[in-house]
Amino acid sequence: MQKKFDRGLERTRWLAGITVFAVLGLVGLLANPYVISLMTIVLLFTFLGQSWNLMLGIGGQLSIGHALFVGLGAYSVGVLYVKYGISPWVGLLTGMILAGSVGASIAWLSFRFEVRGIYFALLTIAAAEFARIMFSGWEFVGAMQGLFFAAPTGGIEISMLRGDARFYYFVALALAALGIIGTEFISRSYLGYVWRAMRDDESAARALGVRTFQHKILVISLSAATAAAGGGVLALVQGSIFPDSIMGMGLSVDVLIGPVVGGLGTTFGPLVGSLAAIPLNHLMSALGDSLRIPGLNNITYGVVLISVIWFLPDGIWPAIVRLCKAIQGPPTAWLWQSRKVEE
Amino acid sequence: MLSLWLNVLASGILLGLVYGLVALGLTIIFGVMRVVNFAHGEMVVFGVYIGYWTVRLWNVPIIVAAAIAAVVMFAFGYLLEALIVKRFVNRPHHYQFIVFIGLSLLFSGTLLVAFGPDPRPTASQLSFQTVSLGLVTLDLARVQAAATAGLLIALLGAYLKFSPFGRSLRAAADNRLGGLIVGLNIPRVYAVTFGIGAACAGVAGALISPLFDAQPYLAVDFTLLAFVTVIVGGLGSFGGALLGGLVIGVAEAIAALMFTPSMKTALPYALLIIILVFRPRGFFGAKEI
Amino acid sequence: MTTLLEVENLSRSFGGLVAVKDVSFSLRAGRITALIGPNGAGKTTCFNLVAGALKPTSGRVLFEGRQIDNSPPETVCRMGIARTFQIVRPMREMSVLENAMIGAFSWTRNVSEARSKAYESLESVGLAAKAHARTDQLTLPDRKMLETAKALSTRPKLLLLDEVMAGLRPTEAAGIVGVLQKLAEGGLTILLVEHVMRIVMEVASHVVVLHHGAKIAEGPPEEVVADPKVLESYLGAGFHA
Amino acid sequence: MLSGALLAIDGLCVAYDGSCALNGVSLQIHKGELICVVGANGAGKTSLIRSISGIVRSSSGVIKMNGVDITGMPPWEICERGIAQVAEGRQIFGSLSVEENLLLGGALKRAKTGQSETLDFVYQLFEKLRERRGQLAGTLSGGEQQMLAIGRAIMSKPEVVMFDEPSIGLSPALTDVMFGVVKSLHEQGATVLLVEQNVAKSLALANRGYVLENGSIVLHGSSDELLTNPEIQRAYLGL
Repeated sequence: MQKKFDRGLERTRWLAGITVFAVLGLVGLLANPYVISLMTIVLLFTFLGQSWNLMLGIGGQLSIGHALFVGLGAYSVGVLYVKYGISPWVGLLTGMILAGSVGASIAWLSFRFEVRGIYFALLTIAAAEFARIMFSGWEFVGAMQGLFFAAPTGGIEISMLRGDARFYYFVALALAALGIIGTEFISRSYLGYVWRAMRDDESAARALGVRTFQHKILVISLSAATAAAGGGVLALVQGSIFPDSIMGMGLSVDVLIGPVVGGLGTTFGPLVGSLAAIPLNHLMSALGDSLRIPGLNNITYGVVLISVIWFLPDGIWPAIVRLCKAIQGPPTAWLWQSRKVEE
Repeated sequence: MLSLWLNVLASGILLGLVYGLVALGLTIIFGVMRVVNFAHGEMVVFGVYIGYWTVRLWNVPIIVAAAIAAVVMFAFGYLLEALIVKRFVNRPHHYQFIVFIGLSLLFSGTLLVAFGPDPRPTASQLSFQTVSLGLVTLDLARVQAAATAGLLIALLGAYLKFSPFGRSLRAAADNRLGGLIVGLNIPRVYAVTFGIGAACAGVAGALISPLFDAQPYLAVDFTLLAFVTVIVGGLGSFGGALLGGLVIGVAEAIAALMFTPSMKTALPYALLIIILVFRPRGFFGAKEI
Repeated sequence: MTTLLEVENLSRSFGGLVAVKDVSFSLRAGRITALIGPNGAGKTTCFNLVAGALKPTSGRVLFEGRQIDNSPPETVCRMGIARTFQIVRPMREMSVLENAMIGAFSWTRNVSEARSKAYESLESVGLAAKAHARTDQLTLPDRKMLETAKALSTRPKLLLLDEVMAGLRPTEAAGIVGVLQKLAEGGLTILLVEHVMRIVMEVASHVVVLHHGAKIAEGPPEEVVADPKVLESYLGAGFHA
Repeated sequence: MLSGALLAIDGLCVAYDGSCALNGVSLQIHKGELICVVGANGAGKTSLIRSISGIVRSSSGVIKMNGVDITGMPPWEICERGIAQVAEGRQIFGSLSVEENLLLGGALKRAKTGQSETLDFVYQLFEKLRERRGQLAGTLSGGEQQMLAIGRAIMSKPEVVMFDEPSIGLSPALTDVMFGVVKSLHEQGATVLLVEQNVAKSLALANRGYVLENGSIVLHGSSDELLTNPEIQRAYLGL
């Protein structure tokens, strides 16, 4: 009976996922340029949120310096492409390897003496800030003046990952889809089970034979590498890289808002959260600009974060799921029962 | 050459005392409540603005501005704890972090709305005065800030060590269950602790208002600086915060002399990473995290 | 019968306090041994020393002839020693089945293999019907059995149980006794740390009694319970009425 | 029966995420009595003490002190009403000095007057503590820490003192000393609730006793009745 229940749920999830992405695809084809550019950012931050979520929501390790990995990805793509004309594909790969190894080293440094929790989180920001300052002073990568990509010529070049805004929208969409499928895949594999066990109770997990030291390093480097991939694409979309915006504290906060607002550790949380938070932020900063009130978007973000943790501590997405279950609980239960009779 | 080095060292130590006061606020809050105040930098900046406005409106000495900052920020911290932070004290660390990130965005946004993004220099009477001690020449504002910070650190230390309330505070930090057993009013202890932490940050902010222009964007730097300071010294340790402040102050001053300005800001982080490699819990780190 | 585990002159102190002093015993394969003693006797410390959660101050622990007392808990588990925790600690956000699967990943990476092993473990403790429940929906005895099922999924040769019956009603405890007996009949070696003696009487074939960190008696349960030293440690001097 | 008692508990239930730790416990202590609650590990002894002192919230039931309902009060107000405890695991402040620990015990309003006399009394009771007054409490031996925990409870000038397994982890000689202390406190007029697993020793001291099993009181009677009751042996040894 339980197997069938799972299968029913499975079918609903697939249907929901496919519908969402079909709608997002239509948006890419039909929407106006403003919506396209906004949604590109939403989708990219969905992917970045996913990578952060992998680390905290599944692996149980808090990073508040994810900008480090995003920035490494962005600079790898930027430097190789702008300075040497090497394809961003190579840049993405380089960035992932680089960020993955940096993530692994930070994790190793920290967990070697079983330093965890707050110290680890503080170490992640310290590393990010250190990198930001170093990049700000490094002339070769443009220092504070930043790196600029040449404006796209108009045509779409898959091999060079260059194209117009719509092209990048679909790249971001593909990335977000890949993120969601990848997260689902990982949480169903043995890694997902082992990581969640480690997140919920580390010493109990160790007693069941989980080598938590290795797994923590693994989950952190995987998260770092995927964040770098997102950062590389973000740099291409924005057409420029500045150390303060791509490696700053602000970006680290932007990365975690989606999953926190949407739902920690859930597959769809980062998407839902980014969809809710990023347009709101854009709206508020536009409003702030027109009213000449510069801090309005900060205030809104702050209030949203506090209220979500206060009223919906597990995020919007789980609340939606609960609501759906409450509304259509009895009829679907009846549906499953009837199916049981058939089979 | 010697006098240059001595000057740099002395000004580093002076600023280090103020950093120590900032870090002390953070470390007291953490030691008692096991909460990391991510909005600590905003509280420093509140202090800087209090310094700026009191001096501008009433032309009072900085010491008076610092006293006003202490009172205002204590009340602010107390209320903030009793109204908001309280609800999140027993939640997992990542929830607390997110709440504090929210608070810090809220505060910096409010500062932006109220005062705009432009830096405001405080016109203190001391701004251009200096004192000379043999080879060393120091500006008076810095000396005064450091002296006041040093005095406050000593007073706070004595208060915690010898007063009945300081005893309760240390008891709550040592063993919360034990505190409940002897009948400590834990919520009140927590609110006062948070008030003291905020007041430390606010006073430090007012003291440095002649040295740093009041500006909302300063907050992030102060938060990070306080983090680095307490990690270097060891989270939750009184002496560690002071030592961390001095180390960071001196390191910054030396770096400013030897490297480019950007390297100066990077040095504390580099120092932090080096320390974490060799002494992962800082000089006086607390055992439990 | 062969000796599976040997504890030789084990001692452990915390600060100045000696929690376990100079304890030796051995576990024979295929039988249930109980480690008993009143509160604070050092049972749990002893248990944690065997399970690799604590390092001894002196003495050795040998499992199948190999020294294990310096190995971390995950290594000890992978060698074939599984343990439960006195305070039940299910992974909160995972279902009963998922909880039971984790242990299986110490020997396989195949999820469906782990799932069927988890079903098997749950079945052997009588929890298969609740496989898809959330862990906070379980009753206390069920949670204790889930702990055992989690441990069984690691395919242990030796199962260490830390007070699985503390806080249970006699009828509930009887159910667990049945489960343990069946596991032992299947060839599993079990070390049981227990405070309540009457349960031990029913299941254990060999009993080691600790008091104030030292071994005060060892032998078959009927003999041990008649030992005046043991009576005194439990009920206090002068209680022979 | 409820009216005359100093501390009266009626139908107390405590639950931790779904499972019941206490299930309808009722008991009374009269002024000047020494009663003991005996039970095995996990029977709910610590839950009983923590719910009386307000550290753990009860899900139902009433606790009255001197006729006043104290159920649901915060722990510091309950302490102020004269209920002190010597907790499981001692719960002393290891990084504070011995004297500071004692002063914290006496920080309540009710204990403010005559604090130095109470301190003197504690030091008379435990000479060891006077010798080590300046030393950090964490450096004391197990027995000394237990004495400190008792002294700290006395400092609050309580009407009722609750002891949660004072003999745990102590050597036989020290256990005797500890029971001697409990006895002498009682003889000096203190009302004592002693929670223990050492049945013989605690019943020997007590006027009355309760047997706690799986969160419920299963037996209740005078010490002599309980000492000869075969149920007790069954409950502990399974004979």
